[in-house]
Amino acid sequence: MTPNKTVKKNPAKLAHGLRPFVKPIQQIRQVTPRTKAFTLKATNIARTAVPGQFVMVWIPGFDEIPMSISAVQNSLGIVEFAAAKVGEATAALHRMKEGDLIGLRGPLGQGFKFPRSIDKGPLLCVAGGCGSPPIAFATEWAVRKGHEVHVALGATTRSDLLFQERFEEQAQKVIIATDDGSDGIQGTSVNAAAFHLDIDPRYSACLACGPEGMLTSLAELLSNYPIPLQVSLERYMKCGIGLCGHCIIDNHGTRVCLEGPVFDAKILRQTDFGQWKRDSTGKRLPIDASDESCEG
Amino acid sequence: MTPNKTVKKNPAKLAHGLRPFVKPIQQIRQVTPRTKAFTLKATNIARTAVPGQFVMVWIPGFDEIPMSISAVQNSLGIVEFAAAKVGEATAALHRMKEGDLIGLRGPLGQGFKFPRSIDKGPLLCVAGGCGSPPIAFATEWAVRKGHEVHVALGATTRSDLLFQERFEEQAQKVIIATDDGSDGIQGTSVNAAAFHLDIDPRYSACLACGPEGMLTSLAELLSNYPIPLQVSLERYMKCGIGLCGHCIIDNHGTRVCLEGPVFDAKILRQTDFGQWKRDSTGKRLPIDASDESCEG
Amino acid sequence: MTSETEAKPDSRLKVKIGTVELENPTILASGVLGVAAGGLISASNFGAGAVVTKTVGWKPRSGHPGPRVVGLHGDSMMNAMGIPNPGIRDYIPEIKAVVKQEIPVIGSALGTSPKEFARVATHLAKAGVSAVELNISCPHVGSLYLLGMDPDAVAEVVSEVVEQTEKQVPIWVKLPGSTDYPRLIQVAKAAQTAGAAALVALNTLPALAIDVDARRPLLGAGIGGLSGPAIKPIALRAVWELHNAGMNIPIIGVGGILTGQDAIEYLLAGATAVEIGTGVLTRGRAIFSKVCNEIGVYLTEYNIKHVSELTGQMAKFEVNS
Amino acid sequence: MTSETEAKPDSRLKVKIGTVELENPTILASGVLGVAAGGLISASNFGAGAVVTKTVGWKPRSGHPGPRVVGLHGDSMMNAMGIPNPGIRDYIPEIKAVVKQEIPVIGSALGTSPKEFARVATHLAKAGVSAVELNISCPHVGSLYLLGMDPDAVAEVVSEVVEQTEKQVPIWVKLPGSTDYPRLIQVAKAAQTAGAAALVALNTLPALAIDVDARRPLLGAGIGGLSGPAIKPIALRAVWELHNAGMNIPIIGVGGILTGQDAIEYLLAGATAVEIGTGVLTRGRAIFSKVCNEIGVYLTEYNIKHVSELTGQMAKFEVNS
Ligand SMILES: Cc1cc2nc3c(=O)[nH]c(=O)nc-3n(C[C@H](O)[C@H](O)[C@H](O)COP(=O)(O)OP(=O)(O)OC[C@H]3O[C@@H](n4cnc5c(N)ncnc54)[C@H](O)[C@@H]3O)c2cc1C
Ligand SMILES: Cc1cc2nc3c(=O)[nH]c(=O)nc-3n(C[C@H](O)[C@H](O)[C@H](O)COP(=O)(O)OP(=O)(O)OC[C@H]3O[C@@H](n4cnc5c(N)ncnc54)[C@H](O)[C@@H]3O)c2cc1C
Ligand SMILES: Cc1cc2nc3c(=O)[nH]c(=O)nc-3n(C[C@H](O)[C@H](O)[C@H](O)COP(=O)(O)O)c2cc1C
Ligand SMILES: Cc1cc2nc3c(=O)[nH]c(=O)nc-3n(C[C@H](O)[C@H](O)[C@H](O)COP(=O)(O)O)c2cc1C
Ligand code: FES
Ligand code: FES
Repeated sequence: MTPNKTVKKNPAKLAHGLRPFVKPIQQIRQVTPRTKAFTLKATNIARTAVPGQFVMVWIPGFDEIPMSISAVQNSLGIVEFAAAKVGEATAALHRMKEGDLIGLRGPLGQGFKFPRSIDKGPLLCVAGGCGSPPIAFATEWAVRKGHEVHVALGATTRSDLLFQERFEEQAQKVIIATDDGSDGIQGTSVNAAAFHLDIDPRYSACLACGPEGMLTSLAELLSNYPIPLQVSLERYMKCGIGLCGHCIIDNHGTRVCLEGPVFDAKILRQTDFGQWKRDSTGKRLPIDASDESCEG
Repeated sequence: MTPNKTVKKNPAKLAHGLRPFVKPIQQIRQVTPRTKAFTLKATNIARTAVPGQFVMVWIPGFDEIPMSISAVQNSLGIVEFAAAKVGEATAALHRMKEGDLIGLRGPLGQGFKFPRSIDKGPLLCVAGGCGSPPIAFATEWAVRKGHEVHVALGATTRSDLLFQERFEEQAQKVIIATDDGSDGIQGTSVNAAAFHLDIDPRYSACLACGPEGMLTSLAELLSNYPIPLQVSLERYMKCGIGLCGHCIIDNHGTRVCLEGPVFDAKILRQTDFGQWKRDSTGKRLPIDASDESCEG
Repeated sequence: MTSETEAKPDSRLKVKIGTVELENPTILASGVLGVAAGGLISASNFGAGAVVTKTVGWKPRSGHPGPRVVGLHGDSMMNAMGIPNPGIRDYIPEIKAVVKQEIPVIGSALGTSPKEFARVATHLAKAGVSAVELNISCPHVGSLYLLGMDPDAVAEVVSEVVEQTEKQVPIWVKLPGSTDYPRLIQVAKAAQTAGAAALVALNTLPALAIDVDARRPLLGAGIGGLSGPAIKPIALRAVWELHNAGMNIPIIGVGGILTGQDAIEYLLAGATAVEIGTGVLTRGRAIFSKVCNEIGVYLTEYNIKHVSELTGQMAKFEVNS
Repeated sequence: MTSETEAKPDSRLKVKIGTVELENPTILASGVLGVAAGGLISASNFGAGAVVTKTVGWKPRSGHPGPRVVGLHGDSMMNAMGIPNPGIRDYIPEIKAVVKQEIPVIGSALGTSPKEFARVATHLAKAGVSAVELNISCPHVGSLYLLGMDPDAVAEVVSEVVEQTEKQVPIWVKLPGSTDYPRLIQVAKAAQTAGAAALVALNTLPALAIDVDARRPLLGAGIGGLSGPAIKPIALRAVWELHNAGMNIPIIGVGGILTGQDAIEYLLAGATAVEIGTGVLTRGRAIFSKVCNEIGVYLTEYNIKHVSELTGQMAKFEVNS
């Protein structure tokens, strides 16, 4: 029995998921009235991240919170995330200046899976409200791989449309929706997606992120089509590495931080998806479309 | 600076030198009236050991003591050492039976360096008293590599000649010496070595192990010849991995357990070689040829 | 949903901790996966003989600000979760969902007073747990750690809990991660006298890690609890000290178990069963079935009929001076 | 004889521990390489700012039977050397050979009574050491560990040593590897009041490792001392606790330092200098110059003029409850 049996590493244990890289913020851009995009040099994250993965962002003196990766510049080792100001930690983040130090731990979780072939039809990318960051990254990634990408982008109002320019630059088609009709069609990103489907439903896959109410409507819409849907979920995360169990969504112990945040919508049927979320104490709260922090 | 800089491993930190393999003794043979040879299956040691390296032998309930590797059967993963009964731990070892568990930690230290080419002349191997184990391993190794090997083997009396048969089987020439003349020439292994040199001094190298008094005489003898001499030293060892400093022999901090036990004799000139040894407390005691445990 | 290996039952591994019977001696440690019923169920599906819930108190706690975990050298880590929990009433449904599946559940309880410990324990007992584990030892909730180092205070908590739960459920006491043996043994003896049915050793050790760039502690709470292989030799020593103190009480070893070999070390030192926490990170949730399989291989190798034969079977030795 | 890198001097790294001035803050820890003068000299040649001798007592000690060392998970290890030493009189020549080379030598002393501690310290002082480090904390020499946890006993030893050495040499006190902060701080305060000039934190932690095949402790003495990365978070916490206790006394951090970053963590927590032991195994003796170079890179990166500016500069935080 001796010496100690070699322990095969769990693939889940990502080398950089356990310890933050602390780096100065390189650039801060106000991208909507409530959202700022932050870039940092974090070569190892930039090199390995795939769209849909996230980082735990340490705001020293405040908290560590999950943020989707919204872009990487692999050649420069740069990582970007975009944070909406919703509470104490994000407010502290918004007060920070270029050059201030923050920590990034990641990349964490499983990202979107892109169709192997680019010939099976275009990709439909749906971003509602604060859901744009991973979808913007996914769109750029897919386009770079040669996919045709159609985007459905929604927000409550015109000024809240997050990464609109990036989508319009990258994607072959973009349909905008605003709740108040200030831009594009009046409605949600799901209405915009329906619009795309009406034109031509031969999509190879649909990737989506946004408020959970929006994601459930989207799943319902897509149940009429043979298009596989992947959604990126948000749950309260304490560890981000599958240890504490705070982000579990079903009786099989599926962890959003480790097996997600991107899930095949089919898998979500027997889970809390669309029904419950946990707060910071671990208490389950019903998901009510109206209390989402970023509508869309 | 974060995450923690990767620490390049010190080559000195041999993978199996830090933790014993505990295995049943496979075979015990009485090889001289005072010496028994023990074999164990320890694949990792058998695979990597070179002649001159040693193992720390754990005799559970007693002590852990250094023993030269006297042979390996690489294909079977078997390691052999030969222990003379001199004190408490070796007596306990001699009381053990086949199937009893002992621990081996190693291979430790640096072994003999063999001449790159087999054309520069034969190798002279000199074993005095209890010095046979590493020399027997070295002889077999060298012969397998195609070297011609001449052996000078000494002991106080005929029955104490350790591994005589193995030497006679393997080496091209063996000259025996006993203090009492009961076998071979009367004298020591150094006299036997002189005999070899008298016949033809064109040796590529000389490898030796035995009491330190014998090794100093040998070094003196060889100073008249252009033959590089490597000797295997014995010092009191507590850790065997270069940490505790108990086996240091000079003001440069040369550790017998890590930089040795085999040294080029030239390097030993400004050391304790032939002069001092430490006891178990670390106290320096003069080396007196007469108090060696195994004469030769 | 995952490809990790499933558990195979092995009757040689069944253990009894007092009156609590388990399929095998590996138990999911408190605070790992335990926020949700699904986490506890998954550990059982992956082979754990029992599962300990997240420590739960009377009132909800949000826990400490992040960072709450940090990885350290050699597969060790620190955490300062700060025992987030929704309070016992909102946690009961999670426990019931696990109990319903006939999984042995150990309810981990926290209180700010002996009465509160007892109230929480009573609710746990009603929910059907197989035992209650009193967390008197969390090192990043300062008041708890200090409580756990005070034999009189521990006796008071245990007595109150034993009395209020009316012996419906065995009470286990989880000892603080401390190297102070005279005291640890005093605490253990006080707990036993007050009616504890088993001792769990150890909780995480109080520790600190600093980010040299931020020049701050790497955990939001500053101080955290050290777990994983780093603490194994310390917790193993504690288990042996407790075993050696001659109390006739089952001991559950916890700290740094990654392999069957690690678990066997604890058994030999005197443990009846083991808990595993950080190992879930290193080897995945299947660590429970893996460790069980590795123990099984050892039993076969040495022709040992039952795992209980290992408990306390390390050769005796005297502590030198 | 070796190819390991040599040290480059860097004036930013000079430190003063009370009156003791060192070229850099890395010190060879007691018990590593220190049996022989050559071991101490080599550590200095490889960059150590000072060297601590093997702990030496009045009478010779053979130490514990082997195994005396065992490697553990993650570059950590345990030892139970049992403080072999030839006794002060036979050790003096080794010290003198090092002092002769103008290397700052710290003499580590052991005693079985306050008087014996003082006798050994007096001899060390006469041999020309820069400071005496009192080993009141070896965890595998049971009597010492217990002494080190007793504030009154420590005060008695320190007073006696200070008195007998007539302030010719600063007295450092090496604290036991313990997580019991209230007590550790009491011991530290007692030592300071009795005249200690610096605190060294920590010695190894009491621990156990078992071989499952032999079913015995992996060390000959049974119990051993844990060192290396495993103990860094614990010793770092101790340094911070001592610093935070508001005593105005230099602290030397020790435990698990492998890199410049590790050393900087100790400085930020409140240390003035650090000792390195097990790291010699992991990175070779050149660890001293490597750590110094790594500290130098950090100073340059953050434009810090002198290493002393780092001491205690971790952001303040409150311990949660
Ligand atoms: C995988 C993932 C990716 C995310 N990506 C983005 C993104 O790209 N851009 C963005 O703006 N936001 C993103 N979020 C949400 C973001 O983490 C929260 O908005 C943020 O944590 C709020 O922190 P706060 O202290 O400012 O707010 P608080 O006042 O603490 O809380 C406000 C709300 O934010 C949520 N929240 C707070 N802490 C956490 C936490 N630790 N984990 C999850 N949710 C939390 C809760 O729903 C809470 O009700 C993501 C969340 C997850 C889980
Ligand atoms: C590198 C090396 C290789 C060796 N190879 C062999 C070998 O192949 N065959 C063999 O019979 N012997 C060998 N020895 C010597 C062997 O280690 C000792 O004979 C043995 O340790 C004696 O232990 P004991 O308890 O029986 O005797 P003790 O009564 O403890 O001591 C008898 C003498 O043995 C020596 N000794 C004791 N302990 C140690 C120790 N830890 N390290 C070094 N010497 C010690 C001392 O000189 C002591 O005076 C070797 C020693 C070294 C250093
Ligand atoms: C993330 C995390 C959370 C923990 N939370 C708790 C807890 O709530 N209650 C408790 O008693 N112990 C808690 N612990 C301690 C573990 O139960 C266990 O005692 C400790 O981690 C040592 O075991 P390990 O080395 O196997 O992790 C926690 C440990 C970790 C790593
Ligand atoms: C082999 C070995 C021997 C030691 N001997 C002593 C000793 O004699 N006196 C002492 O005070 N500390 C001794 N120590 C403890 C170290 O000085 C140090 O406090 C401890 O190892 C922690 O530091 P590290 O993690 O850098 O090794 C020894 C440590 C080791 C590894
Ligand atoms: S956040 Fe801890 S398991 Fe997902
Ligand atoms: S025996 Fe410890 S250094 Fe050689």
